[in-house]
Amino acid sequence: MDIGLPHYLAVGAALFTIGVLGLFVNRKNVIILLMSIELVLLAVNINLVAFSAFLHDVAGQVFAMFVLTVAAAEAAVGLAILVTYFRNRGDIAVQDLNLMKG
Amino acid sequence: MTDYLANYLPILIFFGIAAAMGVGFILIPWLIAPKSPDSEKVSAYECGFNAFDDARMKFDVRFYLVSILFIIFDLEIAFLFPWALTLTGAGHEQAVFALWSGLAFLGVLTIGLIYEWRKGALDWE
Amino acid sequence: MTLAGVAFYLLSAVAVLSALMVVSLRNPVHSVLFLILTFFSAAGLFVLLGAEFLAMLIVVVYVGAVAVLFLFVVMMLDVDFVELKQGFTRYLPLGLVVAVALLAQLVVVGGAWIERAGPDRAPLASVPGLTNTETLGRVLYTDYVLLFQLAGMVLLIAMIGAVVLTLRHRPGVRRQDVAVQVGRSRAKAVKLHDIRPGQGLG
Amino acid sequence: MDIANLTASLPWLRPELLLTSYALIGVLIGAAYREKAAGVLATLGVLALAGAGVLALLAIPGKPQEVFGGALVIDSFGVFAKALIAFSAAATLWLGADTMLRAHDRRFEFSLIVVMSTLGMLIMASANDLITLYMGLELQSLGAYVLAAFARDDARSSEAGLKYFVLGALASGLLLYGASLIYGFTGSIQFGDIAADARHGDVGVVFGLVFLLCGIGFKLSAAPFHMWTPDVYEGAPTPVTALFAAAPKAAAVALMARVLFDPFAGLQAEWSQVIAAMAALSLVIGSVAALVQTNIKRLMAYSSIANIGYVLMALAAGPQAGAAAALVYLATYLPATIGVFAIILAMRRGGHLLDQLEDFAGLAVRRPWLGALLTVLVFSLTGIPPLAGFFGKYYAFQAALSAGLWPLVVLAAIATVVSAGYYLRILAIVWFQPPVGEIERPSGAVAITAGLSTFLVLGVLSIGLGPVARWAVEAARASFGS
Repeated sequence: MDIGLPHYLAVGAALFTIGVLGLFVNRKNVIILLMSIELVLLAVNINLVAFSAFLHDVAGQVFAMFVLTVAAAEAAVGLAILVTYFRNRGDIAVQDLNLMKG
Repeated sequence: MTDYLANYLPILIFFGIAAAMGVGFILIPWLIAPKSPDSEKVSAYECGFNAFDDARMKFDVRFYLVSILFIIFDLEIAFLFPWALTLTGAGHEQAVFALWSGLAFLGVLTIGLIYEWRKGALDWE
Repeated sequence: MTLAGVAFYLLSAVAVLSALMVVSLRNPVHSVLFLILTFFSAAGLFVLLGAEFLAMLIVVVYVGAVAVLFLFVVMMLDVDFVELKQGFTRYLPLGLVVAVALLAQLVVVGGAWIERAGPDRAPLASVPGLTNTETLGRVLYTDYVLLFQLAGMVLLIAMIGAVVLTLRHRPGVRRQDVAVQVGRSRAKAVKLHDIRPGQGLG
Repeated sequence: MDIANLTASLPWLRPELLLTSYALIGVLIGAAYREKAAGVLATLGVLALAGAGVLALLAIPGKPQEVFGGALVIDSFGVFAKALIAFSAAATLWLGADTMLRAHDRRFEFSLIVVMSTLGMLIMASANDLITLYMGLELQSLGAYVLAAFARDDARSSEAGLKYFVLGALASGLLLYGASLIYGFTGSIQFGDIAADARHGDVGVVFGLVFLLCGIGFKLSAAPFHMWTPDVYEGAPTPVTALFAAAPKAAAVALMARVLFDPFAGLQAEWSQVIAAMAALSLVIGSVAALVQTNIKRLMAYSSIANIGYVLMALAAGPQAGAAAALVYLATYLPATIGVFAIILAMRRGGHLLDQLEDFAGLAVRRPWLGALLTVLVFSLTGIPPLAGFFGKYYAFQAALSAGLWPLVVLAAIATVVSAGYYLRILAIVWFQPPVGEIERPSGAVAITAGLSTFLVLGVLSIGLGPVARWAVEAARASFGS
């Protein structure tokens, strides 16, 4: 049975779910949160390229290329914020993000 | 389609052999070598006394800023590969327009580079 | 089962398993390494789909830069691994139920695509006769020129933001200003004193 | 794609080109003069933003113009939204930069990032395909993440930045996943083609739409996705909070309206329930949670959530009535919020800003006309009849009634009454509590902005609102008049 689009979509869905799961379940370490976000974006890229290949249309790949670019820039800014947060707080455990409550 | 994948076969074989050797070199001693671990042998050796703190050495934020700028300029380069191909390929008018839009993109990022340089982000201190 | 089929199942299995490892491991450094493995297997999937340029892009940009940045941050932030992951199990059962439900729905949605599309031709990501990169290049700089310049602006704002947030100049560090050094004129650099013998500079 | 189309579409983008050239030249000026450039760049930034608003208003097309091969569409709805965004960004940048300079924070990047973020908002307001939508959103969000963490030595600001970043990145991930499904099932990323194709509401498209609405709902800080708003509003420096409360909301509303009425007008049955639910949740949480707040910035955060609830109620009413009502509501909400934040920025003692509610005690005694301005602005936010806020709510209610959303309208009325509670509590503190300490003289920028926004809220009553409402209705009909 040759590989059809649903197979790729299933892989994309699996990575997406793992990424979202990682975000909600992981309470300890902010870096794991950032990595889960990268997983979500990777799932989006797989979806886009799979659709682009099976629709024989290059727009999906252009979209995936821009998603990749912006996501990498976003990761850079996110880690810059993490460094400033670490410099002010001493560690990066998530449940300490409770300066502001209510 | 299959001939397109054919020229990726060598890479697949290369990865296969690399993985096989990697796993092999770990597996074989684990299987064959004699094992009699005791606490002394297993602990990290630091010239006679035991380790004070984590083996990992914390290093300065400057490395971090360099790696961020690397990402951003890495992305800039990523856009240049397809750009190079368009300059010769398509119709003349398309190629000229592609040339100027690529140069505009490079101009924006050169302004960013000038900003970095003047701000001192590239200095090592 | 063609070779491509085997490769697909192998790569997707590695991708999903290493993604699971990324999320569930205690040690962030191991998580980053498994993230790199996920990116590599995703790049393999892209090659299978015919999108060679994007596969190389993922390897160069994500593995080469983003994962390295994660490693830098993990190294630099001196994360002590002992007390991590306590709060993991409390949310796990609820999280798992939500995840499995979401996954099931998404796979069903994926399946729904088949009936609509009709004959399922082999995936072809580029115009016949052109390489994938050239197809992208032909479209990227002319049809999507607005987005291309917006990507430039996004990179510029990311650069400025990163510098504004992290750049600190330690006081008391003497910096070299090349322009000043090169721009020195003889008048400023050389001072002539005519001293009578035995008088000293004074 | 013929090159003539691309070059011909440049003149339509004068506002965006003005902001881009300001940003690029500004970076060079900043690089050359470093700290000394802060003042110049701030004033230039405010002028550039105001200029962009004027340029947008000058070029109102008859019928919608697709530009850059369908990446952007220039229609009267987009122009109205761009004007709102540009002018509110100009006002908040003037306030923010003035406060920063008075606090001797001479980082010139502040105005640059604000202008680039506004450029992203302008793109959002006129996006016509999924990629442009994402790029505009990300350009705006990146600027917002950096601004939220701008006070890098203050732990609360970096915590606000981090929270905003993580939740923002997740929202972008959801939005993208939805966009990929929509692209896959309709075969195109152009809103026009999606509209043509999505008529029969394929399951994949509906899934994609739901994910897309989650992502945009986050940017709107609509109810189920509002958790970040109070913490980020409180943690971020007050001038940045003023920025967050105004222009990004207008851009997110314009984006939500365009996504709902352009590509997915055919699926109104599917999304009107989702939007109505978000509106109801936003109204309830926005008004109830604000009652217990002691920090004025958190209170303004919940007030913005409640106001988004009213706008979503209007949007749930469908293309014609909804778009017009949303525009009018924004036109009345933005001046009021900017005015209130101007007065919050005027509350200074010993050189640093005050953000506790008690600090407002006896403001009417210490600074009488500041207290008077605040009273008029808060009355307008509450929706007291003679002021503009009432008309905004009136049009929103009318739109929802015309669409037959009875339960939502009743809930909105109750929410208005509840919100009157915490708005009037502010006034009670200002007028009746004995003053606690000295309040410094407000700076020129703050005084003028507060005065101008009060005039707008008052002036709009007599002459303004008639033509503004009529123009909004025309704008909506011209853009989504299918």
